[in-house]
Formats: sequence, C-alpha cells, structure tokens
Amino acid sequence: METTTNPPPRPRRVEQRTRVVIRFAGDSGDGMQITGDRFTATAAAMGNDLNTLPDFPAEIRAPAGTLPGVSAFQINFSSEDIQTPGDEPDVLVAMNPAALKVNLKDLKTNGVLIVNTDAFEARDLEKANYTSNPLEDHTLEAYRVFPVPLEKLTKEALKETKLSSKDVSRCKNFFALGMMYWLYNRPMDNTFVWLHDKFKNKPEYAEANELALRGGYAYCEATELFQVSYEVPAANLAPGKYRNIHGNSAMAIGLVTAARKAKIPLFLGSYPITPASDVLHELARYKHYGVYTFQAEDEIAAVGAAIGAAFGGSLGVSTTSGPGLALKAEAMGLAVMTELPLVVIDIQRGGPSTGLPTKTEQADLLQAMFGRHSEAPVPILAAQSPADCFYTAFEAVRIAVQYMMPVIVLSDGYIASGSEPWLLPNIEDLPDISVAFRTDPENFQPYMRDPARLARPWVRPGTPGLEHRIGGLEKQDITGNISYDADNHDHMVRLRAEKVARIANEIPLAEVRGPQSGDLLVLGWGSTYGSIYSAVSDLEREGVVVSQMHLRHLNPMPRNVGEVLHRFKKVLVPEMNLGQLALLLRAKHLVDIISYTKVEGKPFKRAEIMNKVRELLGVVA
Amino acid sequence: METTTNPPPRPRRVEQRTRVVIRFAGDSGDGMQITGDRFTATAAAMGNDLNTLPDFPAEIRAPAGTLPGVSAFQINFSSEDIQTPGDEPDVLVAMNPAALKVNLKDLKTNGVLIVNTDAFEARDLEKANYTSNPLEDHTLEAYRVFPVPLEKLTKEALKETKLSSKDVSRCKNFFALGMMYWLYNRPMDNTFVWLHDKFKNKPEYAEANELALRGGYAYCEATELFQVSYEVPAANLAPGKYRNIHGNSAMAIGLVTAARKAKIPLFLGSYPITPASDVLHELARYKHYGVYTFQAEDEIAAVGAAIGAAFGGSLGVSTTSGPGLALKAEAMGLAVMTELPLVVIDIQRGGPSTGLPTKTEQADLLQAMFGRHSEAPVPILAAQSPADCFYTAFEAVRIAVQYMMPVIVLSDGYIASGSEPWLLPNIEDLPDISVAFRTDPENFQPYMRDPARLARPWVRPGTPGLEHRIGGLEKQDITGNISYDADNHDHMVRLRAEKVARIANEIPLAEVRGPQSGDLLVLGWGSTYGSIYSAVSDLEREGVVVSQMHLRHLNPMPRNVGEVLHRFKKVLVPEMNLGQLALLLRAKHLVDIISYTKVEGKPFKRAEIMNKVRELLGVVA
Amino acid sequence: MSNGNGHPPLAGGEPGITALTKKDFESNQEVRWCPGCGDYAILRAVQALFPTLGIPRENFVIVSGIGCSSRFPYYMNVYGFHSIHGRAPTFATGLKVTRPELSVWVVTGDGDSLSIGGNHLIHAMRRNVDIKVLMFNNRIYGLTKGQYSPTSERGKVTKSTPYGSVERPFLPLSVALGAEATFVARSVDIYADHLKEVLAAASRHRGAAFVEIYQNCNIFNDGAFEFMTPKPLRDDNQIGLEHGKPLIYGKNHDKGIRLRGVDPEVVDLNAPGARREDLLVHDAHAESPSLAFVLSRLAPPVFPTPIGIFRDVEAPTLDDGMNAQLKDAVAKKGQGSLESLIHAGDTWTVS
Amino acid sequence: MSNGNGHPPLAGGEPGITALTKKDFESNQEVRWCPGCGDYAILRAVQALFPTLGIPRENFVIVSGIGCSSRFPYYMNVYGFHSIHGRAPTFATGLKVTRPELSVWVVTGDGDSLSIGGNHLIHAMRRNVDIKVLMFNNRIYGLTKGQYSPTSERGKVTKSTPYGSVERPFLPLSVALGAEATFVARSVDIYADHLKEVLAAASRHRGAAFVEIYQNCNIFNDGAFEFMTPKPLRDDNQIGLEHGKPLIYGKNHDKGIRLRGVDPEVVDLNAPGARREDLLVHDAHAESPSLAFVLSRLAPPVFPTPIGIFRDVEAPTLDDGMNAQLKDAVAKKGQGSLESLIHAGDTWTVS
Ligand SMILES: Cc1ncc(C[n+]2csc(CCOP(=O)(O)OP(=O)(O)O)c2C)c(N)n1
Ligand SMILES: Cc1ncc(C[n+]2csc(CCOP(=O)(O)OP(=O)(O)O)c2C)c(N)n1
Ligand code: SF4
Ligand code: SF4
Ligand SMILES: [Mg+2]
Ligand SMILES: [Mg+2]
Repeated sequence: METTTNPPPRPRRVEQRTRVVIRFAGDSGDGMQITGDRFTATAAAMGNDLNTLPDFPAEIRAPAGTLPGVSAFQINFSSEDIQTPGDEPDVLVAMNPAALKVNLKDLKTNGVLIVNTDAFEARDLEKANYTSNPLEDHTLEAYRVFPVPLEKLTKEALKETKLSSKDVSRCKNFFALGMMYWLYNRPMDNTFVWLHDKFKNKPEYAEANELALRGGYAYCEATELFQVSYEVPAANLAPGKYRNIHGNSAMAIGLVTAARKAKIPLFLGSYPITPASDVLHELARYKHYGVYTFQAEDEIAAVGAAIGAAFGGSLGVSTTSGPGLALKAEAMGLAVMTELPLVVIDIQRGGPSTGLPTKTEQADLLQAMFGRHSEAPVPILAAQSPADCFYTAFEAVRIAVQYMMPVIVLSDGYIASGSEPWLLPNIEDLPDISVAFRTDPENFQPYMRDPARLARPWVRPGTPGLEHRIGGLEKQDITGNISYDADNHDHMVRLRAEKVARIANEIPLAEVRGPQSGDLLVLGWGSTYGSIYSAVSDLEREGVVVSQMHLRHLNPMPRNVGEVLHRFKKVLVPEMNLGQLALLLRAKHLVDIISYTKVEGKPFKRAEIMNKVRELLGVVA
Repeated sequence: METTTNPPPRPRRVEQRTRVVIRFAGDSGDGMQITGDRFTATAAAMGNDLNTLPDFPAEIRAPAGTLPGVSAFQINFSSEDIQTPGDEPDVLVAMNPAALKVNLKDLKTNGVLIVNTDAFEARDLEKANYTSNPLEDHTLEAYRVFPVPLEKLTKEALKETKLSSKDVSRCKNFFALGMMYWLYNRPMDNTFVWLHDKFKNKPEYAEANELALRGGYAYCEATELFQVSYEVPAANLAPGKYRNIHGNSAMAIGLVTAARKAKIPLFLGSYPITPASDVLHELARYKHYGVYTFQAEDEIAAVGAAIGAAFGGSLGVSTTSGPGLALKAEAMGLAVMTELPLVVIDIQRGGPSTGLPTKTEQADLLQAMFGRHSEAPVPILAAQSPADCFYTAFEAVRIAVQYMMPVIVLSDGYIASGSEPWLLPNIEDLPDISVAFRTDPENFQPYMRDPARLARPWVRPGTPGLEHRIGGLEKQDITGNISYDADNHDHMVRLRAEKVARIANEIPLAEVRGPQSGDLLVLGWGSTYGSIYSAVSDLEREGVVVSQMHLRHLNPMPRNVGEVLHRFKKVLVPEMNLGQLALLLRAKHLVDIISYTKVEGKPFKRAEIMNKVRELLGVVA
Repeated sequence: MSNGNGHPPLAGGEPGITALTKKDFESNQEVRWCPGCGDYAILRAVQALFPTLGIPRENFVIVSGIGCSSRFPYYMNVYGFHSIHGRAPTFATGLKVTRPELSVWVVTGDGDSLSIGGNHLIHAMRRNVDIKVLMFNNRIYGLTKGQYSPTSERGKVTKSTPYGSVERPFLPLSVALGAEATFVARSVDIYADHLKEVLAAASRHRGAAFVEIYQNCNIFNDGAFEFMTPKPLRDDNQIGLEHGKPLIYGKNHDKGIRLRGVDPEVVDLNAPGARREDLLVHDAHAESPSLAFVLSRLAPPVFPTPIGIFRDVEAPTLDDGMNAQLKDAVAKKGQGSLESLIHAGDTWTVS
Repeated sequence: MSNGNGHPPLAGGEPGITALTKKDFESNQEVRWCPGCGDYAILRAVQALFPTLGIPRENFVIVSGIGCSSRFPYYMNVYGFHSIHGRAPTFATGLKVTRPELSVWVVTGDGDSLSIGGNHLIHAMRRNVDIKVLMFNNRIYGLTKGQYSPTSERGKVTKSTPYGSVERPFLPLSVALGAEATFVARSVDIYADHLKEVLAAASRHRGAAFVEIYQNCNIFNDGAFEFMTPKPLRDDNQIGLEHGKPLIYGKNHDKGIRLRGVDPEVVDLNAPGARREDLLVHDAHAESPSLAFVLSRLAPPVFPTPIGIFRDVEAPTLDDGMNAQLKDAVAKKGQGSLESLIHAGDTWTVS
C-alpha cells in the first residue's frame, strides 16, 4: 500500500491507497462469496479497477467449521490498472478458526486481520485442529489483529427484527462487510438496492441484512476500532460500459455471440466436470438465444453430439476439463479427418488423473497439441483472463467455421472462476463471420477446397443434390472418396497440417510490451498473463528493464514469434506445468528458453516472477 | 542381383545371388500367405537370412478378383545379413489381373514376372479395371514376362486325384511355389513334411498339394521356361537355434516370458483392433502358461481390467492400436497417479481417425508422450523389428514392475505382421526380474519409496495388516493420503517425472554403428531400423561414410544421446510421421535435426534413405 | 430462419421428393462386403424401402460406427456419416436434435452397438431421440476377422476364445427394453418383405427405434441363424408378432404360446383342453414394456424366436422436448439479442 | 503358487478373521460428506455388516468410481481403490478374475454407474463376474453440485436444466435385468437392517450382484424418496419382497398385487371377491428375469415401490470360467514351460 499526501477529509485519518487486497474467509455456510461479490460490485461502481478470485472448498461439503469446509473470496481493487486478484491480502477477514488457519499464511506481514472472536470456543478450535487458541498465543504476532465478536454485535444490531436466531446469525457476513465499507470509505446504497431486489419476496431478510451492514459500518464509526480509514480512488479506466465478469460466463457469452455472428445455431454437448460445469449451466439458460444444451452420458457422447450437430450445420461446442479432453481424443480425430468445425473447450485443473479437481493448472497444452493418435493437428487458443475468454471463444469459433476444423480452447480454473471488469464491446464492431453453406450441386465435391484457407465446403444434410458421405477413413483429396493410396495419404497428412499452419497468415503478430529487444523477455500463455503483467509493471517502476509477450494462439503461433525470441538475450517462460510451451518453442526455434515452472494448483505470485526476473538479470531487489 | 562367377552345377545355367526378393500376389482366396510362409520356411531351413512382409487387403473381404481383394506376401532372402523385406521384388508372381495391377509398379525394371494367364478373361480384366489386356499391350514391356497357364497346368498335374475341380484349382499356389523352388534351387522335402502334418486328417489334400508342388518344379525342369536358375547360399548367421517369427508373436511370447521371470501371472485386457488383435489371439492360446486373456467391451474397460489385475498383483497388459490408445488415456493417468505397473502396447497404424487401418505408420509417439491430461509422464519403448518385439516387451515389463509405473510399448503394422529369423535366447540368460510383494506391516506406508528407483511398494490385497486405499486424487508422498497441499503437489508432479527420468541411469547407452563422429548420423526409432540399416550398409559398400543410431528407449532416452548428436555435423531422422522424434530431440538438445518424413502407410525403401543421405552429403550415386 | 432454431433456409437443387426409385438410393461406390454376406440383402431392402417413405432423398441421413455393417452409408445415395466405433448414436443425437426435419438412421453391428457402444445405445433409447437404429446382429466381429461379440453364445470358439467363450450373451431386445426403448423389433436379413415392413414401422414411429436384424456373416459365423431361417425350419422355430393377434405358429398353425404367471409356455393347440382363448395376445402398444420383455426372452430350443414389432409406444422425444424449450423460451422472453446478452447483469459506465 | 493362477503364497501379518468388529472396518480418514447425507447411514451399515460375513478383513476390496458416493473406500479399513469416473466395474473385473479369493465390492453413484459407466455396468452383469455393485441412487450428481442424472425424473429443474429436464429416467433395476443380471435388489440408506440383509444376500450370491440403494442427497436433491421413506408413508408406498411370499402391503396388510396378463394390478384385499390366492407370489429364484422385470416397473403413484431381493439366481461366473480354463489347460497340456514357449514352431539350427 502506497501512501499519498492528501489531507484526511473525515474526523479520523483517511489515507489513500492505490491497490488493496481483501480476503473474506469463513465456513462454506458463512456467505463469503456473496460478501465478496457485493464488495466487488461496489468497487466497480466506484470506478476501481479490480480482479477477484473465489477459493471454494473441494467438491464435497465438509462439516461446518472444519478445514476442508473453508470458503474464501479475494478481491484486488485499485486506482490503477491491475490484472490479478493480488498476491497477499492486505486485509483478512476470518469468520472462524478454520478460515484463520487456512488463510493466515497468505496475509501480508503487518496486515489487517479481523477475527470473529465468537467462533473461537474450544470445539471450534478443535475442528480446525488448533491445539491452542491462536488469539491467545503467538500465532498472530506479525499482524494487526482486530478481534470482533461478530455474532454478538450482529445480534445486537438486529435485535428489532423477528428473525430466528439462526437467521440473525447468518447476517454476520454483512456486518463484516459493513466494517470493510467503513474501512475503505465505500458507499452502502447500491448494496441496499441489491438486497431489496434479491429479497423482493422476503423483505424481512433484506431488512435484516441492511441492518447488519449498517451495524458494521456504525460499529467502526463509533468504536474507533481503526485509527485510519482508506480511500482507493477511481482508476483511470478506458471510457465505456463495464460489467464484472467471470471467465466461464465470458466464455459462454463469447460462444453465443460468435454463433450469432456466424448466423448458425449453437449446440453445446457437455458432461459436467469441475471447473467447466458453469459454462454448461450458463448456456442452459440461453434458450431464447436459440442455444441447445445437451448434457450427455459422458464426454465422448458430448463431443460426438457436437460433431453430429456440426455435420447438421450448427456450431458444435463441447466443454470439459482435462480428464474429459482425454476421453474426447478419438472423436476429435474424426473431426480432423472429416474436416468439420468444432470447438472444444478445456478448463484445465490440477492433475494427473483426478488430481486436484478444484485447483488450477495449465498442464494440458501438450495434450491439446498431441493427445490424438497419428498426425491430427488442431489449432489451439488460450484465454489470458476472465474477460478475455469472450474474445478467445469468438476467435476459436471464427477459425472453426472458416477453416472447417476442430479448435481447442484452453482456459483454467483460475480464470474460469476469477472475475474482472469487462469493457463491453460494441456489438457492431465484432467481425461478421457468417457461414455460407454450400448449396450449389454444380461441380460439387465434398473435399474441394477454398484455395486460401484450404477449407472444404460445409453442406447441410437436407440440401438437394449434394448428398455425400464422410467418415473416418482416409479421404481422397477433392472427391472425399475413401482412399488407401500411399501418395494421397502423404498428401492429406501434410494438407491437414498445412491447413492449421495457414491460420498464421491471418492472425495478428505477437506484440511485445516494453522494449522490443533486450536482455529479457518474459513470455507466457493463458492465465499467467495477469501475474506476468503485474510483475513486469512493478519491475518497470523499479527501473528494471524487461519485456513481456503473451500468446493467445498456441497453434499455430504468430509468424513473428521466432524472430522476437532471437531479439532477446534470454527468454523466460513461466508456466503452471513442467515447461510445456517451453518445449514447443525450443523444438520450433532452437532457442534455449528458460523454463520457470510451478505446479502448486495456484497461480504465480507477482513477487515470484519479479524475483525470477531479478535473478536472471542479476538485479538485487 | 549380383552375379558371381561360380560354374553352373546343373544342366542349365545356375547363377549365384546374394539377395533375392520375391513377391507372391493373388486374390485373398489364392493362398498367397501360405505360399509365402512355405517359401520362408524353406529359406530358413537352407540357412538364408530372411525377412518377410504380408500385404493383406483392407479389413473387409472384397469380391474375388477385384483390386481391394488382392493379397500379397513378400520375402527377402539372402546369403548376407538383411533387415527388411526388400524394396523392390526381383520376382513377382501374379495370380490374376488385379494382383498384377496392384503390384506391378513395385517390380524391379527387368524383373521376372510370372503371370497366371488362365485368369485373364475379359471378366477378370474388368474386375481389375483393366480396359485392355496387359498381356497384350505395352504394359509389361519393362519386365521379363513368363506367362503360365497355372490353372490348366495344375489340373493336369492333379488329374489323378479325386478332388473337386474347385479343390484342384485351389492347389495352383503350390504349383507356382514349385516353380519358385526350381528357379531358386530349393529342396521340396520339408514342404512335403509340413503338408502331411497339416493335412493329417485329409491326406488327399496333402497329396494334391504335393503333386502341384512337384508339378511346378517339373514344369520348369521340362519346359526350359527359364534359361537360368539361381542359388542363394546360406548366410553367415550366428550359430544357434532359430525360429521365424512375426512381430506380434514375439510380443506375445515376450510378455509371457517376462511374466514368468517376474513370477507373477499375466493378465491381458484387450479389445480387438487391427493390427493388434493377433497378440490377443496368440495369448488366448497360452492358458497353460497361466495367462488370462479378457476381451473387454471397449478399450477403456480393457485397460481398466488390466489395472485392476495389477492392483491385485498380476502383470496387467493392454494391447491396442492408435484409436484405442487415445481411449485409454484417462485410465493410464490413473495408473500414473496410483503408481501401479502396467504395460500398454500400441501397434500403430495409419491415421488420423480410422485412417488406413491396415497400413503402417509410426505417428503415435507424441500421443504416447503427451496424450494424457496434466503432467502424466510414462516410459516409452519401441520395437525395431519382428524379433525385437520379444526383447522390447520384456524390457517394458521389467521397467513396469521395478519402477511401479505404466509403460507404453510402440510397435507398428509393419513389424507386427512382418517376420524374420529369431536367434532364440537361452532362457537362463534372461534377467531375473522377480517381484517382491510387500507383506510386512511394520512401518508400512503405501507411498514409501525405494530410494534408487523411487518405486512404491506393491502390496497384494489379501495381505493382512497392509490394508490401504489408493486412487486418482493427488497423494501425499510416503503416506499416500489425499493431499490438496500446494507444495506436496509440486513435489509429486516432479517426483513422477523424476521416476521416469531415473530409468536412464540403468539403460544402456545408445550405440553408434559406424564412425563415432562425422558428417552424418542417421538416427531412427521403431520399425525404420531395417530400412536405415540396409541403406547404411549399402552406402558403406559404396564408400559413403555415414553412421547409424537407433533408439529403443524413447522416454527417457539413453543418457548419451545429446552428446552423440553433437558429435555429428548433421543428424538425419527418417520417420513415418511428420517429425515426432525430431521434435523431441530438437526440444531437448537444441540440435537442428534434419527430419525426413514419409507418411504413405508403408516403410521407407532403402533407396529412399540412401538418396537422402547422398543428397545431404553431396554425393552423387 | 426456416425451422425456428436459427438455421437459414436452404437453397440449391430441386427437392427430390417426387417419384424416387430404388436406383435413386444406390450410390456410385463399389459394394465391398464378402460375397454372400447378409449385409447385401439388407442393403437392397433399405434401398427399396426409402423411396416409399415419402421423405425427400436429401432429408435422409445414415450414421454408422465401425464394422462391416457400418460400411452401409457408403452404398446409399443419401447423406452419410461413417463415424467411429460405437459412437454412432451420439452423432445421430446431435444431428437430430438440431435438425428435427431430417430422417436419421443409425446402422450398427452387434459389437459396435452392444460392446463398445452399449452406453450410447441405452441412453439413446432412454432419451427417446427420434433416430432409427438398425443393428445388424451377426453374433461376431466381422471386420476384425472373427472374435466373439456380446451376442455370441457361451462356449463360442473364435480367434480370441480358442477354448470357448466363458461369457453369457446379451439379448439385444432385452437390453433395449430395459433401457426404456419405445420401439423394439426384430427381423432377418433375407426376409426382404418383413424387413421392409418393420423398417417402415420404425420410420413411422416418433422416437427412438431399435431394430435387431439377424444377419449372416458367412465368413466368420456362417449359419448362425440356421436354426430358424431355412424355409423348412421357419414355421416351427419362429413366430411372427402381430399387434392384437394371439401368438400362434407352426406349419399347421397349431402351436401357441400362453402365459403361466409371467412365464410363457408352448401350447399344442391340438391337445385336448387347449384353448385358443388362453393364448397370449400380442399388444405392441402396451404402456408397460413387460410383455415385450417377456417376448424378448423367447428363444429356441423350447420356444420359437419372435420376429416383428415387440413394442411401439408413444413417449416424448428428446428432439421435440429440446426444440419446444427453445421455442417456448423465445415465446416467453422474446428472441434474445446480443445487446441483452452482453450488456446484462450489473453494469457501470466509465466516462 | 497358492491358488493355481501363479500367484505366490502370501506372507505377512496375522490373518484377521477372528472376532472382527465394526471398529475394525473404520478407517482413520475423516469422513467428508455433507452433514445429513444418506451416505453416512450406508457407511455405518456396511461397517457393521462386513465383520459378520466371515471373510478376513484383508480379503475385502472396495472399488469405486468418482462421485460423493465413490469416496466410500476411504472410510473403510479394507483394501480400497478410488478409481476414475464410471469405470469401477472394469477394475473390479480384472481384480476379481485374477484374485478369485477376494471379496470385491463396487461402490458407485447413479451418475457414475448409469451415465458415464452404463456400459461397464451392463457388461459386468452380463458376464456375471462375482462383484457386488452398490449403487447409491440419489437421482442427482452430488459431487459436481447438482446436475440431473439418468435417474432424475423428467422435468427436473437442476443447474444444467433450468427449464426442466426433457429426458426420461432409467429404472436402474430394469437396466440391470435387461442386461442379464443374476442378483438384483433394492434397499434404502436409512433402513439399516434391511440394507444389511440385502447386502449379506448379495455377498452370499455367487456372481454379479446389483443393489440399488435409495440415498438422500440433502443438499442437491433433498427428499427425493420422501414419497415413501417417512414412517407414516412406508406401509402404503412400499412393499417388501420376500421369496415365496405373496405380494402384500399396506398398514393393515390389506393390499396386494396380482397379475393381469403380465401387468400387475393392486388388489384391495378387503374388497368383495378379492382372494389372497390370486396374489402374485414372489419368486426370486425364477430362471427367467421376467417376474423381476415386472416388479422393477412398479412405482408410485399407482403401485408401492418394492424393496428387497428381486432376483437371485445361479449362473456361471466369469471368474470361475476363466480360472477353470486355466486349470483345465494345465491339466491337459501340463504347465507350459518357457522352453516350450520360445523354442516352439518351426525351428532350425545354425552351427
Ligand atoms: C476404437 C476402436 N476400437 C476397435 C476398433 C476395431 N473394430 C472395428 S469394427 C469392430 C467390431 C465389429 O463388429 P460388429 O460391430 O459386430 O460389426 P460387423 O463387422 O460384425 O458388422 C472392431 C473391434 C476400432 N475400429 N476402433
Ligand atoms: C471423466 C470425468 N468426467 C466428469 C467428472 C466429474 N464428475 C465427478 S462425479 C460426477 C457425477 C457424480 O454423480 P453420481 O455418480 O450420481 O455420484 P454422487 O456424487 O451423486 O454420489 C461427475 C460428473 C469426472 N470426475 N471425470
Ligand atoms: S466378414 Fe462377415 S459380416 Fe463382414 S462382410 Fe464378410 S460376411 Fe459380411
Ligand atoms: S452433495 Fe449430496 S450426496 Fe454429496 S455428500 Fe453432500 S448430501 Fe451427500
Ligand atoms: Mg457383428
Ligand atoms: Mg448421484
């Protein structure tokens, strides 16, 4: 937190901050996600740039108060451009001992720690595996601790209501939220509006939560608990309309938008799997957009149905995570052979096998590249942030329908459930990618090709005179007849590779942020974008000269990648895997990439990348 | 064919040859495979080195006489060391027009062509899509054509038998075989023995075929059809007992042998698929060796059952081809996570998708490396020739049980159905790889590790006091408990990679054949061995200096590979794919590998590699 | 948008509905089954049937998996998709749901549909997606040259079971009925007319249809159905099911089937006391699949093998359901606009 | 080699057969289901049952797939394998065949076994491999937080079907019976004693056993079985099947079920003319699965839901068949030696 010199406008001291990270942590039942969402909405309304990340417990609901039951929500809000939910929280709100135990290690030294002391009975401590009370031993020495009896205070604030004591207790998250609003000088009005809208039919709940919120605010005002409060001014965001968006929502909206722009119906075939299921859930609500969602019996059926829909002239899409992508491999090979458009989206999670299903990872890149038998190349794109999922999905659809081929999109658990403000695009500005189905029987051949993109024609069954057969056996070029001919096979294998390679002719060159050549380039893909961006920005401020490049297109890569690599003395590739992009770059460009890997189920910290850069440049922090 | 100066020992001229390639081609019903097998057995008995390759028609039996119905068998036999079935036949026996049409293009210019003229009626020609009779136009000008009315001659030779005319006609392949025996001065006795053994219960068939064989021989003797006959002396083979073996048989035998040497039962879970099914068929006959074979409902169930058997303490094996390997990906990830031994064998075929199911290819290497989600490394081995499948299977089993991990073996359609003489190993010389199951409950932990190989203990359910649970969620090292811990995950991801990497400590260094450094190294893997070997040998004879290295271990590779690469100015890697080993080598060693690729569903010709080498070295042939 | 699901209307050549003949459905591909294979007869029957169904040629789609049988689409001059092993119902489902106006047929084998593809088959039945599944049951894997299949009898000696198989077979119709199939029938490759009748009924049925077709693989399992198909054996070893008719068979129509509890028994109608009124009367439209299930169990040596339509009932289809939801949603909320999609939720403006 | 299949004899700790208690089967892992989940009750029942089966603890193996239910093995102090989604029967099959002396149990959910795993399930039933499949049917995907499953009712509103599902459900017991299952039963999470009885019978059965256990997911599908499980509703909405006993239910044992053709109907035993002798008598050992199938269709509102053992018949098992073949082959040909394996076929010697 950087201090500015503005004079305090309120009785107690008010300081300005550029960037603040708050984490709300409690039991799954404590409403931490809603609390975080409300703080986020308010920060957005105040014009902050922001970035959020929920941390759900593993898939099964653990018993209340236990360590596996802890749920947290982190928000980074700022008066500057930010791209990550922040490395270490400045403030941690801990609703119970389990939440404290799980989250404390992340809190900044000297950070603010608000603890709900009402939840520190012996039984609570035991459930969290505390052998002594951390409020009473040395556990919290390094932090500024604010013990608050949240339960009691909420009860007090709500004493006029007629709610059951259980319901009253459930409002304590809004009491805590009220305190945060006071601490960061946030207005409460839009939260009130939201409450009254949400509880339209249960006004007593709206009222109770309003009271709790006001209570928390008033408590800080009255008690002088905090000596200082903070302001985080509006960021200098590009003008326009914004919306706070999660990655999976942006993905869903991107698909619907692209289908509309392609003028074809969208068909999603999917089988639920963490962390991809929400794309299915969201698309299932878009029936009035003409979106079909089909929950298949397994991942193979899901992609099979999507391919069938594509054969019928729809945009076939299948969403999944790593284990599901593995299962779809064989069917994707069929889409390669039949040259049908298809978009397969892999929201990566920790592996191998069932692995760490609720944690993030970006280790499916090589599976996406090579995880099909024989030579079955497909284009691969990766989203770099929650809002970017929209554009990545759109671009994937464009390639699929314009090149007639399956495309893989990689996202991951981190951006899927993270959120950031999205500057909403102008709908007219989005490219027209409308599909022209072949209807003319004259000179028609199923594998005749568009000379530029090598795409074969897309024909909808039901078109008179164009009846033809496709399938998984090798095809004679142009005619599409089965062919066992040696030369034809060699030709087709190379043609399918060439089709993918030609995409590079159309996509933008990769851009370098910072000096265009020099000592060090930090090159990334996917969700590491925010961490790298923040690290590079902070290093810049420190005067360390380093450049950044980030790839959306992983296959094929932009035409200039090799050339850029050679302009830098060192190239650092941070990845949440064991060096998968590094392997591809080394093989293609014979450059001695420095691979920086971390496979911990969570994103890089800005500081980790900064340290690595300093180390490589021989700079002392 | 090289001529020697030995005087002719028989009335007509007899010349010596070092190496002869014969191809028998006819309709599926013409018995070409049996004909070839008999010629092979005789060549083996005569001490020739040899190598054979059948060329079956695509999976469905096409109507008799049509192009897709053609079946062929090629044998290369020699007085020298040979490693391939030969590029171009010296002799082609064509039983019908379709066989002629399909095979003629491969025949050596000026090669011997024996045609069954009885099958060249208008209808026969039509079925083979001949518009004019090739016997009468210029089609055969470049060859030494010997038109033979095989049908009539066989009838004549068998006129004493009481067989139906259909049965008589079915003996014409042995008439042709008799002609070949005459032409290459082969004894007929062991074929007689074989016939009488095979038709023990139908002596009239044995007799008929014997008559046909003698007839063919006598026909040549009598008619002076050929001016010259040839001798191919015995090769200078290493002393010992030999057996002619197909790749799939060697694989099956290798597995049984390894299971015995490991002292555990063998369980094969498999789902039929060309060209892997024969391993299942063969193992199904080995019940008295304690071999379980389970034909599963699909490839996933097949590998699942194998993993279940491994959990129970058996050697779990699953055989398949590319599409099946794709389907097994998810389950193999589970074997990686649970650290259970497993051998998965992929007999590669042409792809992608259903592709060219009866043709060969070696394009599943990268799928084997990377075709699972997340970081799920497995060791990969490839067999280089039919007999080598035995040793590769054995080594794969050794690694699986000693390191406790799944291993992938790559073979392909070419070596699976090809054959060569196998110098039978001394059973005592094969290494003892016996498994020691953990039975001691003292200090037992499911993921405790052998310090050298990092293997965890193998415990058979049923062992008292060692009850424990394994599964696909990330494991805490040592205890094997489920762990979502960040550091543990990073540790385990690296540990699983390290376990694979450590295999390199034990495997032999890669050997270079020829000069140990120089201008050019030809580096290969898998079934290209024979082509490369022959090309390099012939180049040597021409005085072209070039070295060869061939890899059995593809993951990890031998420790010295990088060092060897750097000793050569150029490294050529011929592959039947688009450069998959080349990609791995480039990424690992940053060497500008020259990738020479051909994806035609058939092996490299010696000549193709020789030309490529000459081109790279600037040598004129 | 022609059919309410966002598809543009079709242009192109003339719709081919009028006066179609068998010839119109023969493709230009050389048919590549073994000479004598039962698949030929089925092909001829289907080629003869399709022009009579009143469906424009371009609206037929045949989807298949992998196997000898699955080569079928290549030989039909309609839209065809020769997909991958076992998965044909999945492709067909995606296609039918998004293109309900098409007539979607699945051709599959006993291995394709009941071994690797068993799950997709039962789910297609459960969902009652309006596709017609023709399962060529030759009780063997033909294409891979003769391994036993899930319909092969126990003890069967094949390439993969030189000592005989130790597995019990599925009865495909029982499997389909256990999976809630709404149309279930059986016919035989060489019974051209019967086969066409059954397939025509399958085509008329709105919902998933499962038709088992006994098919002789003369190369790897020759004579698998010779217990019944040769003319002299037919009358005594097979029984034709007809809705509303009692179960009578035999050369002289003198054998019948009646129930004892839920178990059928053969009645000699010439025997004293035997009464026609006691015979089981076939009800293909019974709401419950129980009767069809009981019939699906009938097999030699004790019983004749039933052929014909076991079950044919109405139930909501997946494709209707999904398309109705789309239509309803549009009716209720109006056709969604990109504006309302993107600019939704809590938005704020920075100026 | 102890059991004829080449396995070395076991050494190690003492066999744990004597005087086992429930405690012996509790693992040291913290149980992590939602408080109130029906899985707890099933766990307790199984922990109580296992020590009574006379099987040494070390010979139990529980294999599961993925889902809340599939966490089961972690909580049982026996050998356990928490495998991947839908595939548990495959692992169990390989294990049981090679280790016939083990008692192999599969724990699975309605999604795990009937959605992604449907094919493996039906093949395990068909092959009659001696494994005990406990299918926790909560009619929802619990672990992935509440999507409809193949057993969810049509119209079900879930996360993935905000407009209601348009799919018809499977009846799991019908599926199993259609797939030739030899043991089929149903019980309920909270009916501890009934559940134990049914599971004990499953354990005694030699062959594949399929037990559907109604299980309440109080988070995502609370009350799915409240049409029947609450005490006041039980008598009228459920019927306990007992072999050899007529189907009678109702608080006052005054309702029964009889057949009309193959279709069951409810009889008010107090009604004039109603005769107990007409009632359907349960025969769990009937050779044909027809009766069990008819019973598997019974469901509210017209019928009570049957619980208990629907079918329990003998049939050759896969594991017996495979092991017998190995034994026979050795008996006939002698134990194969490596010598005879490698030095087989046409060999020749170069000297
Ligand atoms: C994933 C996969 N596994 C295995 C195969 C090999 N295969 C092709 S067809 C077939 C079985 C064919 O049997 P069936 O479905 O009965 O068809 P039929 O040939 O008898 O008509 C098999 C195992 C394949 N093509 N793909
Ligand atoms: C290959 C794969 N696909 C999807 C998933 C996600 N997944 C885990 S459990 C589950 C369904 C669970 O439902 P059910 O089997 O009914 O078990 P329950 O949780 O209700 O006990 C799904 C879809 C997965 N783990 N693996
Ligand atoms: S193998 Fe059998 S099923 Fe296949 S084409 Fe030949 S006869 Fe027909
Ligand atoms: S989600 Fe449902 S099934 Fe899963 S543990 Fe919770 S209550 Fe049980
Ligand atoms: Mg078949
Ligand atoms: Mg469930």
